[in-house]
Amino acid sequence: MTPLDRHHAHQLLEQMIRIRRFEEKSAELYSAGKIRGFLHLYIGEEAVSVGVQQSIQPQDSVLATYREHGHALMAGLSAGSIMAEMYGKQEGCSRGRGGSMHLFSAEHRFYGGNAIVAGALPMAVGLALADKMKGREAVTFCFFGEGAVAEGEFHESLNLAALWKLPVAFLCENNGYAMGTALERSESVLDLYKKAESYGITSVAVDGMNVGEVEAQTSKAVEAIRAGQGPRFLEYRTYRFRAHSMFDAQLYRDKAEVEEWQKRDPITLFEDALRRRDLITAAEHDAMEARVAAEIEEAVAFAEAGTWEPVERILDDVHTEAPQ
Amino acid sequence: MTPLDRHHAHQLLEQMIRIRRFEEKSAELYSAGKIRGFLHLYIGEEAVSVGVQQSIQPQDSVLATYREHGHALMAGLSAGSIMAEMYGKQEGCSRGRGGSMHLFSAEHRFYGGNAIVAGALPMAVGLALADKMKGREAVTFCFFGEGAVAEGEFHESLNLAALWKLPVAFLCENNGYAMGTALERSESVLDLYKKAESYGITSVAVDGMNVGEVEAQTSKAVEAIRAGQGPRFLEYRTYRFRAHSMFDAQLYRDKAEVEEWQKRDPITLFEDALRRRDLITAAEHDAMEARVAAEIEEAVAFAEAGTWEPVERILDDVHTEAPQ
Amino acid sequence: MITTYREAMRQAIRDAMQRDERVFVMGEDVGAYGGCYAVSKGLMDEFGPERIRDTPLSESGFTGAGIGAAMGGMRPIVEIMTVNFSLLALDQIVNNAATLRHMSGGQFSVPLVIRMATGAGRQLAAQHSHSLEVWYAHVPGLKVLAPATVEDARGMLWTALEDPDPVIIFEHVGLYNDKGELPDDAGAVPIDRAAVRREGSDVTLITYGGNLGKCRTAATRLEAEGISAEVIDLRTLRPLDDETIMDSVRKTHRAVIVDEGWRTCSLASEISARIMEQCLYELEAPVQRVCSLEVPIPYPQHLEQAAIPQPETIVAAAKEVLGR
Amino acid sequence: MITTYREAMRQAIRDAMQRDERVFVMGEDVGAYGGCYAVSKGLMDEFGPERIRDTPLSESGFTGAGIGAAMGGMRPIVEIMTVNFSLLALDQIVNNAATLRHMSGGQFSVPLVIRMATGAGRQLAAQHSHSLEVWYAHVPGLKVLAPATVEDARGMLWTALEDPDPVIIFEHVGLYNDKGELPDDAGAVPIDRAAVRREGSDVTLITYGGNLGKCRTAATRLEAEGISAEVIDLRTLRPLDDETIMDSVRKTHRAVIVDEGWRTCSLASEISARIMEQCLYELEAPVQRVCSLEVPIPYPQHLEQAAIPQPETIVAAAKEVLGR
Ligand SMILES: Cc1ncc(C[n+]2csc(CCOP(=O)(O)OP(=O)(O)O)c2C)c(N)n1
Ligand SMILES: Cc1ncc(C[n+]2csc(CCOP(=O)(O)OP(=O)(O)O)c2C)c(N)n1
Ligand SMILES: [Mg+2]
Ligand SMILES: [Mg+2]
Repeated sequence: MTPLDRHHAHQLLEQMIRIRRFEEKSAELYSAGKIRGFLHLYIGEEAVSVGVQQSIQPQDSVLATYREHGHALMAGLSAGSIMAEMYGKQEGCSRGRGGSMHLFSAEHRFYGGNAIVAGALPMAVGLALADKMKGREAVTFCFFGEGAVAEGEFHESLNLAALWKLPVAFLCENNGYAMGTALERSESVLDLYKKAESYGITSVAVDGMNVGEVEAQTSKAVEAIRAGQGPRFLEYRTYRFRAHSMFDAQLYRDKAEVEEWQKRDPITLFEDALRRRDLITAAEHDAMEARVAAEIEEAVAFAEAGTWEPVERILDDVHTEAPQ
Repeated sequence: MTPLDRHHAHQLLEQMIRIRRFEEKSAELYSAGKIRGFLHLYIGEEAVSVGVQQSIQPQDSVLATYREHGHALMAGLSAGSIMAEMYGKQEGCSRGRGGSMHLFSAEHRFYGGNAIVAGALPMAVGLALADKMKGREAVTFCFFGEGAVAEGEFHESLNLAALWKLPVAFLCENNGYAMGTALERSESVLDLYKKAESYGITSVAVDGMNVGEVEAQTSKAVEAIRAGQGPRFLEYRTYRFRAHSMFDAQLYRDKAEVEEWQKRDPITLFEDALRRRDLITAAEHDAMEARVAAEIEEAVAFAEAGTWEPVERILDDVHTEAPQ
Repeated sequence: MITTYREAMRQAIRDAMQRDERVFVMGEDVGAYGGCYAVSKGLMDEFGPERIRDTPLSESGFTGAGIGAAMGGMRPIVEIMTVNFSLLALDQIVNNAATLRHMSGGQFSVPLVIRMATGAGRQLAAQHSHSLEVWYAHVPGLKVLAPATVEDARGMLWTALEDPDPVIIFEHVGLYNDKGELPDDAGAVPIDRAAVRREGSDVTLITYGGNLGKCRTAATRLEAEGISAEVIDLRTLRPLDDETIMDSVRKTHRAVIVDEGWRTCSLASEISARIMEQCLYELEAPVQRVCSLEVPIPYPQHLEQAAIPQPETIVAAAKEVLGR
Repeated sequence: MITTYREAMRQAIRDAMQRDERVFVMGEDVGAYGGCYAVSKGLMDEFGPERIRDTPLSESGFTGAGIGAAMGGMRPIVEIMTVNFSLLALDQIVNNAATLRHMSGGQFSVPLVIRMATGAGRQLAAQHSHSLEVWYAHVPGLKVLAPATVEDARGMLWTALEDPDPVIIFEHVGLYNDKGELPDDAGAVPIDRAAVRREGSDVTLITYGGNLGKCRTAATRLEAEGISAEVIDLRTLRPLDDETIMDSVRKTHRAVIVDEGWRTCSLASEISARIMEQCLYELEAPVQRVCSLEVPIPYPQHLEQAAIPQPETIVAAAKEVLGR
């Protein structure tokens, strides 16, 4: 690896650690009652959003699900604005109105945070259609869980995108479970790429625990999209280490299975690889953790210092002009 | 061909003629204002329902679309009860309340007549589920147009049926158009069987203008379903010779294309084949036409003689008991 | 210039397309077929298939794509053939279009116009005769229009397209052939006021869309009996123009609301409740509602007509509130 | 026996499953996960995965399958996790379940029960906090129930399963942990009558589901101020029990309707309209509606609570109708 590569590798690692620590803190704050509603942690899946991010350019759009803290951080939203959002403070990235499931940022072309499974896919098609009709060279990145594949909206969207050759990257984060339902219990065919292929969409299954692999495969696919070859489908095989949300007793899976997957923790895997190749020193690693810790501390402070939107403003933004 | 075959061939031919003449009469009566609302003719596609019918047994269920006169006749509904339904008379198979798009018969396990594209597919899955849970050996036959393949409900249904290995025959009548939209303009992949295969459902494309072929291929597939092998998907390649409904100026296709397909009129094709092999005489053919004409005349007379449901009964059957 | 409602609507679309290149039309059979009610006939030839964009049968998919395209800077006019099929698109409309602006803290707007046909009266039976305007009128974040005249057909679309937020336009199927005078320079019309279509002093008839004509007929008949009826066309169903309604009721002290929706939980209920809240002490008699019977609309003409409002039932209700 | 609403509901399901082998439960995460609100926890172990049937994420598909299974002789209990996701199933519910009996001339019934959670109050934000009971209450062919007490949670399901027609049961998310006394022999309860939950003489508070508790609290506070409030729990939202409502209004001459739905076109509007029609001359003041603000429900607690009915706003409305 060249020095540049070394730098890049450090960035990948630091971003994964950033997401991990941010979410660990979020879980803690949830237990403390600072964050409410639903909180879906991405812990275990960080390699996906970090790897994909390497292909995203400023003119591109990003859509995600309710499990989107990582994607929002990667899109460039500040940790503080996300944390404040989860506190419900008006300094939050959605003015506090959305909470964990509805992070937004127009500045970063981050179109949310959608709490309806598969609900963002048709919108992604439309954003890409607008780009195409306006002659903008941009790609729409649409993240969703493997549970979405059973929904009709998934199929309608893939067909539209393929039929109209739109620049959409369909990014399926296959963590094996939709809430408590294992993929085997919800799909008759487990090779999800076959669905994409039935629309003529080239697709690839990627080891979602290996950030380098995610980066490489995504970059290849996105190049094809940018070259005007239409949509691509990527299936990232990953795992969530935590419960579906904070209300989940995890009756549906064995501890042993979780432990097995934890051996492939994307952060440990990558760190070990770097260590083995002497690409990172203990001091560098400690510095990373320290930077991340400082950022998160600051984010929490920002959220704590945030203010509540006055109740009188509750009807703002239902319409662009005040409702009549 | 054995004598039995000869008899069987005559039956196939006569049924196709029956549907054809029934619909020609319907078109006439529509112009005369006797039939109202939407009327979707099946003319050109008769080989499909006639061929499929040979595999349907009394314990089986049938579901169809708004283009279902042929299927209803094949299921055993009398021509008179269908004609009376289209007149809106209470002697009609749905008491006159449904019209052309909503033919029903509990006696014949004919579950309609559904005017929402793809709307019957989930119900078909449920009927088959009930059969399976109750241990009944029955197959659910679900007809739909190729337009339905783009709808989310199609995909959700195929997945459920495949996942639960349900005895459903998914019967796609691919006539090339959904109203004015050619398949090429609505699907990114034209091989519809690929959709089915992405659910692990064995499928086959069949020449829908060849009644013998329809019968043979359907019978093979249905045997597999009866043997407990789960759902099957059949795509019948056919063509509608008439407009989508009575309000269609057919701006979207060339006359030449229609004429080309008319050379493969399923009735003419089959008749010619029988003639060539000396399996039918002119007298036999004339007798058929005469029988059919008599039946249709009787059906029209039945419909004409029918009565209007009294307005006071309009709320009957909204609920099983009178609404409170 | 005398023109039909259909032509006025077509002219409105043509106009918008010429004025603003971000405008495009998307929906089932809007192009090659010319629109299921022939509204967009000829427009594909004029503007090409990119801007008069036929879609597959995927109501959720292309409606969501409209939302995305709107967020991406286009001004889509999505046509859902009829309100009956909009049931398949409600998730996108309610959970995305209506919520995005508020839930993102005002960062994203959805300048989308959705047109759909509505209503009964053409003998299309239970699945094709819904009047669900009231459902849409319930949802914060949407504006809901119901042009009842040629002038409004011509002008409301313009105003709707200038609105930064989602607007739903309902076109009653019974109106398309209506004729009316249109000034040559007809253009945008305001969408924030109801209209008094006929002045009167004894009773106020409040209606919208396809039932305006029936109310006018009823008013003429009432006149012959010496009763002076004022007719209010709501025009905009959300937000409602209370002022025009209450001014009239304060004058006549009696009101009848005519609404083709089913009676229970109808738009008529809302107006009735508002009149009571704002004008209780001005009322000389209970406000009456003339709505559809609570039955899936039946096919035969005599039953369908019995199920929906009629000049006779309006006249009867008006007389009842007048104690005659 | 003291039990929770959740346990009462679970016991009701268990009971039904034991009593009638045609009964089965179908929905997302009802089995291995134990139900998103833990209602069906433990039942898969007891009854097996065939009868406590986890489905893929396909609301339209499995709801339609429920309709088909009901027609096929089963007695399915379909669980749609929450009303928010039922938007995806509305086509099946409105166009099939609600219409089939009438439109088939009484030949087919759909003995289907659909349960879903509803309501706000848990900081789940704009896409997860809907109260759309009013939409269902608008549709002929459906019955709509809203158990508000432990006893009704225990008993309504039984009655619903005995109904030959489709019944929708709404369970407010705020109720599951509520505790109440349940007789050991608790069984079916009638579903055709509203209940007077508290007698009073000065004002009638009319409500249902999750807002009964708030009305009780309000009534207690009003009592402290010398105002005697009667509290009516509608229990069944379609058909409405006019008699119980009007009897009370004729006694108190004043009414406040409390409904968590958005105000415009709400269930409260319907009840208000009915009171005016049936009791105008008995009213001492305009009927008041306490509903949700017309805004997508915001995430932060102070805004969410400001958006929905509260004991304070109910008390204020009651005082207003009393002119205090
Ligand atoms: C249409 C819809 N149905 C049900 C739900 C409830 N729900 C929320 S997340 C979820 C599981 C989704 O699983 P998957 O798509 O695999 O994403 P993951 O949570 O694993 O990231 C379900 C069922 C929902 N939000 N939307
Ligand atoms: C959900 C829905 N969307 C739109 C329509 C209007 N429509 C009726 S038939 C039809 C075309 C269907 O084509 P296909 O499925 O190929 O059947 P075919 O008419 O060719 O037999 C359309 C768009 C409908 N009935 N249902
Ligand atoms: Mg998952
Ligand atoms: Mg077709």
